[in-house]
Amino acid sequence: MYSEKVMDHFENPRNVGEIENPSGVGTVGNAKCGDIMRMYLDIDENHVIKDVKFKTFGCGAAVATSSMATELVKGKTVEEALKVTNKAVMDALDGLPPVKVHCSLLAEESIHAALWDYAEKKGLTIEGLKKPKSDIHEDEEEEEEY
Amino acid sequence: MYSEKVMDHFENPRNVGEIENPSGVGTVGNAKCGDIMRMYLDIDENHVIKDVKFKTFGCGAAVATSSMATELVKGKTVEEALKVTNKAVMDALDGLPPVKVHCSLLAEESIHAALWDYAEKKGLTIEGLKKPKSDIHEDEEEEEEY
Amino acid sequence: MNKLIYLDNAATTKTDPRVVEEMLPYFSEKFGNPSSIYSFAAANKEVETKQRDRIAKSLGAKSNEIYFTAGGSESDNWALKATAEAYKEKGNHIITTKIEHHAILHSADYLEKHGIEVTYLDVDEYGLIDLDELENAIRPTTILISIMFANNEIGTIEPIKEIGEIAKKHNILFHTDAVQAYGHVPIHVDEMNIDMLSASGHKFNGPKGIGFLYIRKGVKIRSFIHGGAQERKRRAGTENVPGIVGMGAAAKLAEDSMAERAKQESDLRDYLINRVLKEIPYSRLNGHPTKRLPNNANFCFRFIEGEGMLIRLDMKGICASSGSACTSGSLDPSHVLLAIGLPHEIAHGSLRLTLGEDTTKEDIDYVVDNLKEIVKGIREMSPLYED
Amino acid sequence: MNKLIYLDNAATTKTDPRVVEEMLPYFSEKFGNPSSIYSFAAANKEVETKQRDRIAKSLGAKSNEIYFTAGGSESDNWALKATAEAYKEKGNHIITTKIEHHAILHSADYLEKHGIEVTYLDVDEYGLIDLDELENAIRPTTILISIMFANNEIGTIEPIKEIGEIAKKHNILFHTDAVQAYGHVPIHVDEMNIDMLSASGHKFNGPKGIGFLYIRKGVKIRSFIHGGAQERKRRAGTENVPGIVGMGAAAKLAEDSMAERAKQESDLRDYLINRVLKEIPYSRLNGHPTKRLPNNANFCFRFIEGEGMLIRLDMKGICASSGSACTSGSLDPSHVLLAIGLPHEIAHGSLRLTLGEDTTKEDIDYVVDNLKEIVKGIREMSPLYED
Ligand SMILES: Cc1ncc(COP(=O)(O)O)c(C=O)c1O
Ligand SMILES: Cc1ncc(COP(=O)(O)O)c(C=O)c1O
Ligand code: FES
Ligand code: FES
Repeated sequence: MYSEKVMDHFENPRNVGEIENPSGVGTVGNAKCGDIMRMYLDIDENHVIKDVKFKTFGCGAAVATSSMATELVKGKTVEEALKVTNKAVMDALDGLPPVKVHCSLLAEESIHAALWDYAEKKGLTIEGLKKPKSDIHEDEEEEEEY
Repeated sequence: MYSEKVMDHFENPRNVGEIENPSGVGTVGNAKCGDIMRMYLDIDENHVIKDVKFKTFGCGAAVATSSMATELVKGKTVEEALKVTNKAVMDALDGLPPVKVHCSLLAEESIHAALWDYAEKKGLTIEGLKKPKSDIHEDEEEEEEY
Repeated sequence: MNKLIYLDNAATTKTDPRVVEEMLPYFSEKFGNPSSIYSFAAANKEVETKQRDRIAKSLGAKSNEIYFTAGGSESDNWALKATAEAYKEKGNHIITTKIEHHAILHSADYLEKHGIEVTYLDVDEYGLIDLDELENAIRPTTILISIMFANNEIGTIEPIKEIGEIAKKHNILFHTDAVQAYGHVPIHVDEMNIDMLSASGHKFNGPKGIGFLYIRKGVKIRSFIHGGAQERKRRAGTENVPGIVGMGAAAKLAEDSMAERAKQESDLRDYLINRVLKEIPYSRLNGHPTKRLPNNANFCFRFIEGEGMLIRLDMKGICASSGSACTSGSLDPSHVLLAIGLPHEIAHGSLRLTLGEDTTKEDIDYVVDNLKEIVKGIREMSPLYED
Repeated sequence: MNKLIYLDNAATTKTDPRVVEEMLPYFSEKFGNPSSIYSFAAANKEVETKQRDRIAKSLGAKSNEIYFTAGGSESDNWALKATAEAYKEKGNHIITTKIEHHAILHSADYLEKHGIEVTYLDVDEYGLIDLDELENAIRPTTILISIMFANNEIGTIEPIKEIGEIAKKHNILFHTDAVQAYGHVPIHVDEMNIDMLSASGHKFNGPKGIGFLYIRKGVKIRSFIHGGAQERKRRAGTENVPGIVGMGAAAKLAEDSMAERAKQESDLRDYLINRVLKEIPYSRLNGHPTKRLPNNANFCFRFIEGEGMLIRLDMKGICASSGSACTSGSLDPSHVLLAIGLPHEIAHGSLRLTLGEDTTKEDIDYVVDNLKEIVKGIREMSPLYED
């Protein structure tokens, strides 16, 4: 059911771990599936993300999207990182099955949450960044479209 | 579904045909299945059935029971013939499937009808012989016993 | 008995050996449950999808509009009962015909006991419904028209496209029991405005115990068999993978050979019909002379009772039927033959011969030659017949 | 991937090659419709009866109490819905449990929407129902108790004989979903006072798409699938002869080898359980330690999410499951694990390993060795786990 890219990132996830004294940390979860993702960011004075690590309790897609998301934001500025949407993560993974779209939202939102934490700590306002919710899910209906 | 004896009598029915100027003729039918049986009897002065022929429009069991019935009554006295029940016919055929029991009733009743005709023509009363109905069927319910 | 001439393809068909070949690996090798996550089993999900595609293509449908069932009867029950349930807000009236298969008629009976009103359309002497009568039967509360594509006894093909147009015009769902037609005549669900369609694998050289219901996207019927999330949550039960593979393979074979097969079968059918009507006195053809399934011939012989004829044919190695297989054991004459206006005693003497791909002209000649003798023999025994 | 260790026999089993062997002639050679009158097909009726006898014998039932269906889900739907229908004069209350298969639970849901009241019994930490609670739940309007023989996830075997006694004492019908139990543990319908019992061919090395419902003589439920007169007029649809033959053959094989197989499987199961509990920290066994199916082991690992574990096992050629196959694709944790009192996040990390006849000690060692590594790896990635 998963693409080869997903399986690769699931099997060999990039950037697993923690950062000591991170510039920002964000944890989000999906109460429905019970999964949790945590992102650690190390951001330098030029607002460039120098390092990123993650820890995830979740399904294969959750692990793969976390891993891919870290790769996509690493080396980017905070403003650029903000533009890494769940859609971008999914595309980079050659797609996800419909029931797994919400997993990629966790990845997007955990990055946002970490950026928010960073902004708060620094007393910055990052344009376009909203306070993250801790429970992330799409407005998914029980799939009923016949 | 039929025994070998039934198949034999169906394949090679005994005594098919008509008797000219019979001593008695009886025709009965089953309105439900639409089948019809006719018996011709040739009875001598000693009340012995010298010859018997039948014609049947009906299922395999109807043909076989007619055939067997003719064999069973041939050479018998009228009184003896009266005792040839549908049960006797079935036994002689090694049994019939439950839905086919009514076919053997046609055989019994067509003999009775022919005997009644004989008795009427001769002005006799045969003990135990009742006026036959023309529509013969068991009191069969839609099989519902679970 | 050595000779075996199988002329009862409407009752069931031989599973094509190529179909069995395709099925075989799915019993003891690739036996995984398609709903499982590991690759060994998940591969079966793809195999299933491939069959869905094959079947969808043959109908001009989309793959996710095909739902696998255990056969034609389940598909028919599902279509009727679940529609009645799902559209009860809209109304409680269903229109069908007097000549449907019992899977429809007895489901309709059941629904009548549960507050549904059912109109059973009459048919003419050929078994065709009247389109005006159909349109007149429509009420504001009508939620479903269910009319069979082709009749299983007399082979008559109903005016499906025209029925579809009427259904569409009045915005009523149209289900067709195509168990006898699918794989034998061309069907296109869009061109014919069909919303639901039942089919059964074993009627087109696939395996028994598998069928499907086509449900057009947007039709809101729910499950008939509740449970697991199989078939997009609409039909529970571990998927019968070998059956699905077999039905898919058979659908493909049927589609590929349809035109050729129909030509060959209908030529032989007409040869059979002509010989019988010419050579056997007091015989008549039941069903429409041209609007009929390519492989179906159905006759009545006066003064003849069906069962005896069948047994004698069987003794000659000929497999044929009178009425439909699933009502044998019943004494009632066929409801279809009564509906086309035959009297009781004539309806009793019917014979259905349904040809297959393998049927030859020699087979037909053998059958007709024997049939002549048999009919003659039985008539000689009949108290109704005087010649 | 070369190695394949199949430990998901609760999802489905390999059709035994001897079973396939018995089925094969019924596809393309003896393909007749058993309801047909000619000898070619009528012989299949006898074959069917032989299978009915085999199955009846294995249950201590009578042959005409066995009704063939398309599988466990259909049997469950039939038992519940038709009982509610047939006994509505008597009452409208059904008792079942919280840990039933969805084929029961969703049928019960459906009935609740149609005026039936349903009591869902709780279970204890092992998944066992409480007999007093059952007895207290009985009302004058109770028409059916439906309690599964053995649970498909955690393997717990319910006190069936005792339940049967209670049902009998109160003159209430007792149905059991024995889909996981039939062919694996001894069942006797009279000794256990079972009135109806569901089973599914593919769970005991028979084919998919075939099952049966045992209905005790005297139980007056009618058809669920309406139509032809098959199965003593109680289940319409052309008989799936190869499926029936296959299920009969599998029933016979299962019965003959049951004692030996159960011993072998439960020894290996216990070896597996002991190694896992000893060698993997934060692991627990779900289900009852002894009152469980011989081939079932079910674990929870804290800080572990199930899907990831399954995928990693799959990469090692190990087929296992978490929850039941037919709910995969759903995000909800198992209703069974919640019912035995596990919190949401722990219920998520469950692993079901169900052994088969072919499973070896080497297989188990390979699985446990890999599982240790996998659990360790996933935990290292988990934000919940600190060691
Ligand atoms: C306990 C139980 N009941 C019912 C079923 C349904 O059986 P099937 O999927 O064969 O219809 C299953 C298995 O899926 C089961 O484990
Ligand atoms: C027109 C029609 N509908 C439905 C059915 C039922 O199909 P099945 O017996 O495969 O369930 C049949 C055949 O028996 C049929 O001919
Ligand atoms: S299922 Fe919850 S993150 Fe994938
Ligand atoms: S069925 Fe009527 S006489 Fe046999």
